[in-house]
Amino acid sequence: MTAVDPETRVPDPIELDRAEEARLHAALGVDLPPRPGDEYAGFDTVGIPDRPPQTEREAEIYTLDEGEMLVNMGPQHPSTHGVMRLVVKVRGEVVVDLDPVLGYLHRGIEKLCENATYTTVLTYVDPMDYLSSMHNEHAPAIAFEKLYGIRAPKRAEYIRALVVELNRVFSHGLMMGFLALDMGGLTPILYGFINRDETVELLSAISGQRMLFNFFRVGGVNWDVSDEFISRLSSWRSNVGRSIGDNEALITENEIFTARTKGMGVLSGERAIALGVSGPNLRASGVPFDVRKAHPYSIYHELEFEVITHSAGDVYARYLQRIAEIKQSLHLIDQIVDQMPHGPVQAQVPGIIRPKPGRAFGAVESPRGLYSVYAISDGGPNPYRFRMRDPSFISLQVMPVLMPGHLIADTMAIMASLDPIMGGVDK
Amino acid sequence: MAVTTPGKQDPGKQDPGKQDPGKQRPALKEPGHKDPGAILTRDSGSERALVPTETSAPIIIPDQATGDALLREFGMEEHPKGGFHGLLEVIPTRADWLLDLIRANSLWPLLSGLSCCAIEMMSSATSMNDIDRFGMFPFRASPRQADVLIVAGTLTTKMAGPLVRLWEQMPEPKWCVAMGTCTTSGGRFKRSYSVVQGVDRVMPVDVYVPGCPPRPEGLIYGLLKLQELVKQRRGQWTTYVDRGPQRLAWEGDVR
Amino acid sequence: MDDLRRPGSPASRLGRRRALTAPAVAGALVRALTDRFPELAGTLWTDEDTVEVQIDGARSVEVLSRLRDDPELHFWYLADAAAADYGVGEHFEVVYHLYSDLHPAWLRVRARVDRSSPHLPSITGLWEGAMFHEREMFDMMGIIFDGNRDLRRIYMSPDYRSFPQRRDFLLPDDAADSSAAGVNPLERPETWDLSRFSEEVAHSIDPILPLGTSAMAPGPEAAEIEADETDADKSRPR
Amino acid sequence: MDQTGLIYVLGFGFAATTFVFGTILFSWLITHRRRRPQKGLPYESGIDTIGDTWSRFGLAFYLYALLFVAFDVEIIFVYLWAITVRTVEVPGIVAIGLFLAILMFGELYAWRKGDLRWQ
Repeated sequence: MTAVDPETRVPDPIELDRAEEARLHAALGVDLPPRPGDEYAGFDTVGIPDRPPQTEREAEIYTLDEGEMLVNMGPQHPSTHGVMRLVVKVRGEVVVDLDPVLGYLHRGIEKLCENATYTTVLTYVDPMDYLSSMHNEHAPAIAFEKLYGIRAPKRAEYIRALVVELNRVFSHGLMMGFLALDMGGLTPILYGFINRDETVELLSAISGQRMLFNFFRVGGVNWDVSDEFISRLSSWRSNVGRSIGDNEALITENEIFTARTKGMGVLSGERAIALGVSGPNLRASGVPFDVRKAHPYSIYHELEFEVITHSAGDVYARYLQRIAEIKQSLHLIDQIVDQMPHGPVQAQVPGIIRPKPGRAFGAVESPRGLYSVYAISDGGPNPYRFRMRDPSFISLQVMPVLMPGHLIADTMAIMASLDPIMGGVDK
Repeated sequence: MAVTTPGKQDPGKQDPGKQDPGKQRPALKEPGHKDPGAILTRDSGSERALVPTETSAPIIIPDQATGDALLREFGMEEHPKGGFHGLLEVIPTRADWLLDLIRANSLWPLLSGLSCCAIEMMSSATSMNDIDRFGMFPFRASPRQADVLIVAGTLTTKMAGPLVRLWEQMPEPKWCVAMGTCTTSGGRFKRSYSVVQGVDRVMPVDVYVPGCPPRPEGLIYGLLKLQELVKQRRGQWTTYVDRGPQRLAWEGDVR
Repeated sequence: MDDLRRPGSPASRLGRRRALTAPAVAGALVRALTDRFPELAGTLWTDEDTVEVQIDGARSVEVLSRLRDDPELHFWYLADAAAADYGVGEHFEVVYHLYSDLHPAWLRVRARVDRSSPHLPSITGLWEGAMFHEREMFDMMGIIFDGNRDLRRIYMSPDYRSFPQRRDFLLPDDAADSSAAGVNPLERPETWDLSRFSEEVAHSIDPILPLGTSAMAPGPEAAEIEADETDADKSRPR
Repeated sequence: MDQTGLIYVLGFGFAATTFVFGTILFSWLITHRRRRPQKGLPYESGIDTIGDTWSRFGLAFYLYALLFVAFDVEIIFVYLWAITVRTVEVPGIVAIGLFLAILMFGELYAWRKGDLRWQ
């Protein structure tokens, strides 16, 4: 038998980590923090530690009165769009109160970005809102170009707008599928994924990746548009209406769908503004705030499109809003392909850029709302501070406002209409 | 209306923060810098000194010995050895020789996606590239009915406890597929303060699928490899109990 | 009003000159700000599409409420609230970005918070949506917002004691290029213990490592670890 | 005495019990038993449950349960009628029609009273 002979001490990664930690503390001239004792915890305590509630809101949620029960719609749940945990206070089937517990996918992207060069930061932000990676890269690209004082050439701006709108199309298409899936409909998600896979094949033809594209650079984009891509784009454009149309035909007039979504989770315009909601959810409540019109970036001031709003502000209005935005994006894509000029796609930028000390704020309209980046540079190769505002994170605050009073099954419809992506929520 | 041209800041009122944060970059970066002791040990109000690598609530993954202690406490045994069970233990192992063939062709994955790889996992489950052809279709929502745990996405320290709980609650025999480089070794988030640098630090993994995210075809290739693995290990029951390069005894903040 | 372009930005040399996307003439906003808040005129600074103002932390609620309720300014949307740490001996800073449809520029309000007692009045009174912003800033930076009903950690586990985004919170590789980096049971075949598998199964599990080869030789000595000469170092590109 | 009826009943009883307990025994024999402390814990999406579940449930559950039991028992009689529909042509239909009408009346009453709306 080939047993590893016992006397060689095979270094165990954990001891090595501890050795490295000791070296780190020695470097800082601090003694090691005491390690918590290994008191036996057969049942690993992952729930709510039974300590007194620290804040008013926590006390309000975790005190139960008659007939109420706390249920965990926990990190592993069929329809929480990732690893979000909702501690739901339930009386019978009716939701009384709700506490979203986040952080199960917190990867510390902002801290990692502070140790990465400006180009690497564009790869760190990809897995944030992983259904709209192009938008994730667009905001930092704008911010860093402001910091570095450079502008992408015209053709690069057109390619950026093209891939960003393609990304918006399949992201909204998936939202329609997830909304129906969370309410039990299995077929629309298949049509949603057909549309997504076709669009993603197209985007991988230009950027080489299916999801986390890493396609933007400071001062332009990575690849030029080949004419093979243009032919595939026109064929895609002709039959994208089919899968989106199939989904619409399935869901929009379905009376079960309308019965469960009309008048559900009504969000008024002022309340949406106060809660920081942005994007399609805000426009579905009647507030015409679209960053592409409010602060035109890239080439959106040259393209003709209008801001569509619905007034009802319920789940059905948010669904219709996304369908309208898909059609809007297709209209934009047609204009972009017609007006795309010739020229370089990448400005002259050194490998590692060292922008002058300063601050920049880059905001884009992502499928989930206002996605903005606030970057501080200190002249060094890495950003001194890199802050990302994720729209789905801020619009999650709507849930404790909308969901109480509805049945548990309806909370899933309301959350699916908000369409949060946990990668962005937990950064 | 004497509007000081906002562009130019008269140096007099330049506050340090705006002037040139670069120069304030602390010299902390270089190892062996002794100065920060003042910050770290100063007792700032109610909190203890700010020690950089604070450990969070220890995610104590129950290891073999402590688990057995609890079982004995309830008078149970993990493997009822000898006596009536000993004799009958032959039947399950011989039956496995045949049942593993059936299990290989109906590996039901657990519906648990962590991050971006979950979208590619869903894409592999939908009609474009379909894992239903290989018998893996119904993504069971509860671990009680799942055979395979596809860890699709970045495992963070806060999610490590629940994920191990899900893994422990799946009935034997069970397999684990680590999908994506973040899952396999921390990948893109190497050395992050809250990412588990590799799922095999908390649970045994059978198949590693590289890629960030791996294409659906890549995941399907990994699952086919898992089928081969199941067929090869037919009847090797001992390989399910403690296997693979795993760390079961684990405590403290999962770096 | 002269053109409020970025002072001395190298944009003119690199890349093509084009009309600014957002008209930078924020003159109306700058005028309104200077006569509403005369004491802030000194700290006023502008970019191609942002106007920046610095205030002391204590006044943040008063300034922001006036910015929001003043009909001429009318900054009704809180776009972003971020915290920035300017170094171990330096101060914190909470940066609010506001949007108004009357003015074509973002307004950036930088509130200064000193490091010894990082307290700031909470603005959840003005915008209910600032709750998650503030919970994240408390969780990541340790800035305590007085008046916030629900100041708990939002990302890290509830009893995590340090604040990850402060300058003095070092990522593992900051202080030393640790030899343990990349050391992981998977990446070091010699740490695999294949002894409990039967012969043919062990072989099938690890075809790339034929059994009995030198790789199964004893791992690096403990002494070698101290001298930082482990395989991890050799295998990692310098 | 004609034994065939008895044989049928005994045969059916035997088949039912052997099938039920046979499968349980077979699965007990076949599977491996690996008891771990965490396996017995309640599954709630990977998190410990909070508080105990012995709380008073709403009335709506009870009313739904009542309606279900009523219609469940009714199925037994309808099934018997369905088997013998050939022999009892018209009087059978009248009888089962009356029976169903009474039950539907109960259902209508519950519906009008608003029990079906989930409060």
